[in-house]
Amino acid sequence: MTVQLNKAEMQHAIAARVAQELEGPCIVNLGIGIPTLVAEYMTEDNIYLHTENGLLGVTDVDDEAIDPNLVNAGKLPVGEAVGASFFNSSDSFAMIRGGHVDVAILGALQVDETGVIANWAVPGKNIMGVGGAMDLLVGAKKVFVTMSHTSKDGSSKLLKECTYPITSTRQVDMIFTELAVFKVNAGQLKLVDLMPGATIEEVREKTEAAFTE
Amino acid sequence: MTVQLNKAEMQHAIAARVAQELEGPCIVNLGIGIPTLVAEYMTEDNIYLHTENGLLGVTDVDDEAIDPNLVNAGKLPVGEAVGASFFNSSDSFAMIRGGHVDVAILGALQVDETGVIANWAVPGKNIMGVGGAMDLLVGAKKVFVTMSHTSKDGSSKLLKECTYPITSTRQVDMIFTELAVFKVNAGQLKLVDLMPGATIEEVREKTEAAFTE
Amino acid sequence: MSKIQQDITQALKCIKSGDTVLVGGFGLVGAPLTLIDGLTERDVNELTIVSNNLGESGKGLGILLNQNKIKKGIGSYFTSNRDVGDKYQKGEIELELLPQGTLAESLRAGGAGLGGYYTTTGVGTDLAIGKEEREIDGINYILEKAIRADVALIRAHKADTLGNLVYYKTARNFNPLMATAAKIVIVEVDEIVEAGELNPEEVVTPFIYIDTIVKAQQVLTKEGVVAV
Amino acid sequence: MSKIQQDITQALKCIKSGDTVLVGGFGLVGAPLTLIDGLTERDVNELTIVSNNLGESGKGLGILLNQNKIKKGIGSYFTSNRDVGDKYQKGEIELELLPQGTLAESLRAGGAGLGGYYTTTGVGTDLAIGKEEREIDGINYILEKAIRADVALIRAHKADTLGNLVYYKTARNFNPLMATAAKIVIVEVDEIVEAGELNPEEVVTPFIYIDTIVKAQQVLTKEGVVAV
Repeated sequence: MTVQLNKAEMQHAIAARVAQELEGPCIVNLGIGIPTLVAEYMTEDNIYLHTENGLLGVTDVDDEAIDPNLVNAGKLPVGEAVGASFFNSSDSFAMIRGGHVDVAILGALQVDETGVIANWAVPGKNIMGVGGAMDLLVGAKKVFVTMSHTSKDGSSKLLKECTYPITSTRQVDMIFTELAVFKVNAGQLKLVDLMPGATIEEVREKTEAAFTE
Repeated sequence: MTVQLNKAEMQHAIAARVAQELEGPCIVNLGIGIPTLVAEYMTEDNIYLHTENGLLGVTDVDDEAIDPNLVNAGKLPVGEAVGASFFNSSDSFAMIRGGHVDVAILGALQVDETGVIANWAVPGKNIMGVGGAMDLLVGAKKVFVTMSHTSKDGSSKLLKECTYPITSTRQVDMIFTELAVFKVNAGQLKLVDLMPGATIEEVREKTEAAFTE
Repeated sequence: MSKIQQDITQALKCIKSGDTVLVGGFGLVGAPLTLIDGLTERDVNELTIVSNNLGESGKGLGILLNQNKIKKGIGSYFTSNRDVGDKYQKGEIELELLPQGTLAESLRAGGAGLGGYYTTTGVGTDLAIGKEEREIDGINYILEKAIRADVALIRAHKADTLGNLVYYKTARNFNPLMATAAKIVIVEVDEIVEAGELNPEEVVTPFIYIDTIVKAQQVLTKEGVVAV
Repeated sequence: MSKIQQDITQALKCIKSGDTVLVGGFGLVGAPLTLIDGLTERDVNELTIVSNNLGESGKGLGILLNQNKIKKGIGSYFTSNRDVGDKYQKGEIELELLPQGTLAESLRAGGAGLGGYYTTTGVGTDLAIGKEEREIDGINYILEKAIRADVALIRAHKADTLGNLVYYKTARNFNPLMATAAKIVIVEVDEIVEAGELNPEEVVTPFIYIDTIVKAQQVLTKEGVVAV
């Protein structure tokens, strides 16, 4: 029987698994949510974090050192690494769009079976925020997606086709959920790893998208 | 009888006359040649000089203080004013094109009777350099042109139409020669001043372009 | 004539009803809190506000929103203020949502005298609807237009008396771009120093862009926004 | 792996025949003199060189020109080297002349992942021939394309060991732009310092852009170029 993880544990398990795929030297941009947790599990010391609000060299910060004017894209307090630099928003997105960020790790609402994601809008709700998601998707050399495998109602978030508005026509490179890890090759999902406690049957059952094993 | 000035004296006379038209606070970009001399005659202390190779706050420099890495667009050594700033070439031309430079003072090969100038190429010769001339013409709020009234062969440089390739379709604001000062209003030249020693007859004789007096 | 202005109301006098106003900041970080506060006290409306966010509910630009002074918002992330969504549903505000990088780049293009530019961001998405698509050297781009405004309200760390600016950490964000893209630029700073005190190599915004300098009267701290 | 390379030839090994190479500098000011010198010793040809000038007669890029290694030059002011004109007349080199601001902006666009942009510069002139003209909000613009390259050779004042760069006075010019617009970027500097020694607020080129750092062996002085 599968050990049931609570939500936070699941998120940490995903983040830890993503961290294994990061090999330095590289520049990584972390989205809001699970991606932010990845920083806690990175072991190599030549991975540098970029945040699109204008800092290369993001680190953790101790509570007593919090500076309200030093935040990440999620508006959470951060610190600055040795060798960090600050820049304006257009220079920051020039880095992203120009292909100078190696990996973007993003959350998603849905992924289709070609690796296209939807992560910025829900039909019927006001379309109110997109932030840097579209820029990261077109610009980062690799895009990793983290998300829970299913919605609250149990339906798969890996779909034949996204029903929410897509964020980019670009196919992501890897998808990480609490059940499985997929690589996207030539527009096809390939299961490359089962997460601890998950079974292939469970993944098959909870995945609408076609994938190879 | 007109006192005959030598070439250098003529150039200085033109530069001194241009300087009278500059009223601070303003940002001025000086082209190569006669325009560079204008700096010697500026009396107001809130006129700041911009050079397109990346410096706002250009000043004269004493021989002993010459720094080979501190030059103007003519590659001549300059100094830096109190409150100066350095920037890269795209930021510098963003200032120019974006309308943030008040006055550009340029040399010209020809001016037509609507105030359009030619100053970057001579037909039949290799077209080899344009530099910042086209950017300054489209971007500066006002453009002043300085030149000798006639070519070496005595022919007018104020023409009905330019025979050399134009630098921009934009009409300049004022034209300064060793004989006269013209303003351009609604695409028509108006003589606003005679230079010392010049007569209206001489200006008429040496000016092919139509102008009002 | 000095650019330094003690009176916030006087500094903001140039803003008229119907104006397009750029407002710096990423959330509260780097936002010109004093100037925004001053703007809420001015009797102007029908404003188009260009800012990454429209404040938070009842805070900053959120007050201006609730005063019904904003006709249109242009930004990348209005989610931070739920009132924006409510007003939008009621048809009380127009919104133009842009990817954050496009917002930044369009402001830069505006300041740099460009008409527009071709970007990959947004191609094939709902945010590209109505925008020209074009292939250049085998890559698909969409055309985005430059943004220019009547007035910019920005925040910097230090100004010298001429108006040269330096910023502080991630409070830099959109401020240097907005400084270039408006006819009149008003900056709020922590500190005003003499001309010559800022290193010419380190000036981020040359004084050429700045019209009016005010001292910040409201500052973001760990404990939130406080008056100084 | 350290980005610092002692051996100039080794640093330049990545350049192949047929490559497009960006070369920083405004005349000799801010030009990577050591790297240019190294390039003249490499057996590569059919190069496209993007640089404001192609050196002076028999100096810097002028040597490369006389070695017939340059297939095409893209720049704004070739007048400084009369050999360029001679070669052009003989049909031995292609030239693309761009306004200086357009050269700078196209490099920035290349680094920023843009396809092109609409500029007012050059509208209605011979340099607009063959370029798309377009009216946007009542103003005429022409379309200019982004420039991207295989390799950039640039010069900075200081690098830290990570590759963060600061520049010196007007030797900055095109260098920070070229740093963003090539697949491989090699920088030549006066001084290499430890990471952490450059103030994060003052870094002009973040290390993300830099692949290889070499110490300058040739420096521009009042007396001309000297070996150090």
